[in-house]
Amino acid sequence: MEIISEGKGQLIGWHDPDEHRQFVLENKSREMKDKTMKVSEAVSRFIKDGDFIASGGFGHARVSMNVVYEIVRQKKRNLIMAGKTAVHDLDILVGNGCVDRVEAAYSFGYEIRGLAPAGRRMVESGRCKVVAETSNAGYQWRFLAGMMGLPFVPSRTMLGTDTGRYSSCKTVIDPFSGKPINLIPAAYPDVVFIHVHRCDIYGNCQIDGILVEDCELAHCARRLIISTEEIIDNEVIRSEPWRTVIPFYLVDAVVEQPFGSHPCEMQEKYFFDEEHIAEWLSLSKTDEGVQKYADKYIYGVKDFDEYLELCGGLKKMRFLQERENLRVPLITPWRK
Amino acid sequence: MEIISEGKGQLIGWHDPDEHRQFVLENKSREMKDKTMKVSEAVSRFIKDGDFIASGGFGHARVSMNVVYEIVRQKKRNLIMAGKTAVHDLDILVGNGCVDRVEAAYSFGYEIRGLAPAGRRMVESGRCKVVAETSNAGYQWRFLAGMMGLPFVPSRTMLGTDTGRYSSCKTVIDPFSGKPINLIPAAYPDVVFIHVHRCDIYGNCQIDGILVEDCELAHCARRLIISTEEIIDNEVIRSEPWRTVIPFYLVDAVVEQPFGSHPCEMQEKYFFDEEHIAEWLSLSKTDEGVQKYADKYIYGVKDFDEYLELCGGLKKMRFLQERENLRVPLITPWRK
Amino acid sequence: MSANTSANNKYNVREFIAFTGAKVLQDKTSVFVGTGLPMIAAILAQKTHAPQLLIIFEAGGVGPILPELPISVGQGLTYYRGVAAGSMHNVMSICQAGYIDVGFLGAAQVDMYGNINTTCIGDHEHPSVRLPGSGGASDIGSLSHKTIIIVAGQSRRTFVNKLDFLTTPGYLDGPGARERAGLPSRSGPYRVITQLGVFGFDNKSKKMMLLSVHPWVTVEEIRDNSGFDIVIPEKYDISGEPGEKDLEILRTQIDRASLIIGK
Amino acid sequence: MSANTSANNKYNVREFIAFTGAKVLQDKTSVFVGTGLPMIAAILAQKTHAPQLLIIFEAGGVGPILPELPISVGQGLTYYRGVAAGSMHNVMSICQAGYIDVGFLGAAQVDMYGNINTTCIGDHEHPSVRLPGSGGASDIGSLSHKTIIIVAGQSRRTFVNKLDFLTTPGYLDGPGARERAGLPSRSGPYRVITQLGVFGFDNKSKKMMLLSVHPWVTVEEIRDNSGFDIVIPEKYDISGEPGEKDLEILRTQIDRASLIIGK
Repeated sequence: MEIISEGKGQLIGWHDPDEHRQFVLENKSREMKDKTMKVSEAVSRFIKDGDFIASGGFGHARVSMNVVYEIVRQKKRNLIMAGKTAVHDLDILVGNGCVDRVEAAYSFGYEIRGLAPAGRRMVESGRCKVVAETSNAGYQWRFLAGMMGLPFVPSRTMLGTDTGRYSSCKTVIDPFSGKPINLIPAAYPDVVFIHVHRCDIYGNCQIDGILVEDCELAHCARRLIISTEEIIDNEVIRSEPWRTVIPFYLVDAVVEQPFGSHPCEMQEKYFFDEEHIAEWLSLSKTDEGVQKYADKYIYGVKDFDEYLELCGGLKKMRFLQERENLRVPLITPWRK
Repeated sequence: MEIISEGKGQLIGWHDPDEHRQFVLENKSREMKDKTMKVSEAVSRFIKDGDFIASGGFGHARVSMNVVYEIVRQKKRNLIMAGKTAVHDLDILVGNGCVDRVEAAYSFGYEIRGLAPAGRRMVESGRCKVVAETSNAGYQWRFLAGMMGLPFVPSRTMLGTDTGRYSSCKTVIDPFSGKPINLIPAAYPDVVFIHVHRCDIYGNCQIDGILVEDCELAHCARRLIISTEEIIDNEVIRSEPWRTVIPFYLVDAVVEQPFGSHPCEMQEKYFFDEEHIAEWLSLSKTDEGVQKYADKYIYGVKDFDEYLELCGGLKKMRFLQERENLRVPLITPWRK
Repeated sequence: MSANTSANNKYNVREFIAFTGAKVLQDKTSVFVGTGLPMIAAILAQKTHAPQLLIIFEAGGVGPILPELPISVGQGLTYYRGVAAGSMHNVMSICQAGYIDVGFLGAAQVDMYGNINTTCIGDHEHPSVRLPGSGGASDIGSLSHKTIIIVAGQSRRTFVNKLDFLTTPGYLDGPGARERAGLPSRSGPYRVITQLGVFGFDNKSKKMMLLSVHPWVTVEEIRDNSGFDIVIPEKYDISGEPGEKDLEILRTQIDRASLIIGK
Repeated sequence: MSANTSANNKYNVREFIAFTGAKVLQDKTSVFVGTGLPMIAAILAQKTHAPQLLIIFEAGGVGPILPELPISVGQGLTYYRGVAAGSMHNVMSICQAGYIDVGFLGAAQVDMYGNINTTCIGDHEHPSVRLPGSGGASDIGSLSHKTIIIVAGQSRRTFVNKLDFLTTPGYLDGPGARERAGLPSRSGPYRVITQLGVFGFDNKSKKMMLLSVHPWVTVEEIRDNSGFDIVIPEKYDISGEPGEKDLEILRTQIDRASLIIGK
């Protein structure tokens, strides 16, 4: 298989498919056992310094912020993170010094809100390295290849671009069409955390609305932490098994945390807490501000429930629910 | 890309991805328009003699038998069919002389009921050719590659086997692992027909239970005929858009046909009509019997509703519903 | 003794095969199941010693609690009270990624390396018997960690020296051949169960090897009913017999119509 | 004139850009939409002349009827009353297979061939400004049949002779380059819309070419605000102006918080 060009980005999270199969055989249990635990236990048991991590959802929509804050609380270090549209999840982790390397598809930005002060500063000052570039479809298909237990999947994206030249892809001639095709390497993250609408104690999960790439991501993960708005009975899962997006045998830990995506959106349930995001975007303009934020909202509280109280408690959560249902107008306190 | 071995099966339904994109651009409408029509119109407009066709579901579970019988009624000829677990759908079409070439993953069999007398006889007498072999995952991934607009997807199946040697796959050395890997070519069938639980007049479809490979198959189809147990309002689709498995822009025709999978199963709705299948399996032991069956159940009725009456009408359909819900025991009249 | 007669007055050979297949399956493991006797065996295992047997069907059914024998691996029953009802892409992907401990298949012909033919008897272009082909078998036999194969009627016609068509890979032509072909390493056939005995594979030569003979069978019968030399070790077992409870479950719950076990 | 001031007392330049972007979108076509002004333009088109505009978002939202501007291309609103809410795999696949007529993107830098940079300003290893990267843009610009690009602040800093980083492919380095690289044939940039004018691409050279100037802009301003030579044909148009209804919809329905259009 002649390689006509090859990206110079670092190939992170790739394993020989046979090696991955052996990992699955030895480490992923087929037993239906109660996997519920506190977020502190899930993070301390499954995330090690230096791991390659990936967050479900879409950066600031349906993300497991309760796991993200716990990673900061436990002062994990030297993590590599998938910038697979990473937004608030990544920014908190980069800003607080947990993640120091990123493979970037979309990173260091807040979409319409603008660029991320913390993430940008860390990259521009050299404290966080971008070790490879890719695109959103590129990452999606890295996860698809991992889900399929393959070394790569082909695609027609990133060809001819610097994105491709800084990626970990290899371009070859397709033997069917005779045209160049881009081979996207599989990704098998060490740990993935995904926030879902509901699951049972074994980890059989349902998600309402768009899935983004969470089906593929759950499958390619070596360790998978699920946080959930709600734990439901296994019989509910079994009554409509076609609603199961993530089956239990992929799951290592189940953490129940209502409003666990706050201050990010949880589709169908609650909107972004724009006031809180604005506070972060303002404070995170300096290292001192980041520390102040962490002291107040992470180190200063004993758990995520206490954090939610600090953010405005039930009254705020009700407002965010109303906003998700478009019953109150958008507020944008982060505007300059 | 050095090819280390290459299957000698005929490469059917493959197109250069650029050529397929152009077909999609010119022929697949993005307009939400009423696509409901009679099955006779759908078959006469979209299926031409010589086409490569594929049937949704699983051969005798959730298959569009109303389209299959109409193809026989209109005496389509020289069709190639995907034997992607093809059972009663294929057997009726091969037995009646519509399909004369098959790419076989699972074909000419009725699972637990045994081999298919008609299909076997047609192959063994040379009237139907097996132009290529593949496996079920092989076909599934041919459709996945088509859905993705790719020339191929890699896989680790069929390597080292005659299945592979009689397939249309090419084996190369994977540049990431250095190990051999099997490239499965995309399939873009000329016409696909899929039976669903419900859809709107535009073709937005919901399916309960397992999908088999119908999401991928709907996407790689050049023309797609949907038959449905029921037509629902577009607002129902829009109220839970995550239930949509096949979106309208893939669909060319919508045919409403309750019990449209008879005598095959429709998961969650009605069971196999084992009496009817037994009658076919008995009659189809000879060419004359096939003719007798067609005269009675296809040419002798004006449409599928009249066929259903002939098969036992409402009373029989109620029994099949009871059986699907396991309220009555299995009967096996086809047993020797 | 033919496969269609009773082994004795307690059970027939098909019931014995189903029981023997069930015993090989361990609780809290995953099994990818093909049509027929493998299904019966998996359901029996789930209803007896392996209540947490994770049964997977190729059309997308995952983790059903099966009340009775399905007619098809693609019908609604295959996800009855299941934990997921997905797609073939899902289940074939997890198989390729290493989530399937055991693939469980039937076979028309098998050779000494556990390769299987379910495609045709005679020449491929002009077969004397056209069989259905691979179905999911070539995938399951390629991608599961281990494969268990049931051949209900062992004879010189079914245990052959050379397959008419190699549909599903066993150890191909011997040690290292799977890996050389690109198949997943450390995978391959694990057990072959027939109406005469249970076989494994010699670790070094990858050739089929007797593990146990059924109570009413002699080693000579096993040799006589094979077209290739089966490795016969000095020590082998007598296969265990089903209990009354097993037979009752088989007859009154799983296959009430005596569709498979009474054939 | 800067991008942040009003064009006149009827509308500001961002409203004009949104309107101009909307006009390019045709009813009963599919558009893959990025964050910001492209979203606003697509919603305006859907609320005016293109009620059947099929809007697709990269996180899986398909065919929404959008009541207002989403903050993110991945939030719940992106499938509001949609026809499907799937996955990124679904929508990127249909894009690669040719189902997307138009990809609609914003850009930080663009060059004469319509290549886009959204990755970094300065050197990649030591950037002076780190931007978010491709997101879905490189995919959308590769795989859609046509691409429309909005650059809200055309200047010598944004219309550059050489990009700091080529994130998303336009015509790369000229005619035939996309095909040679393996990108889908007959695809590529179609329009670039800025606060000064609307541009297309010369069929032969694939270089950016003026199509129309906005009513308050001169060709000299367009030349002065570009780091490369824009092809100026003998004949070009004056861009059409939004009507009162367009402006009312933009201000009172789509972007009530004046988040994008009032910036």
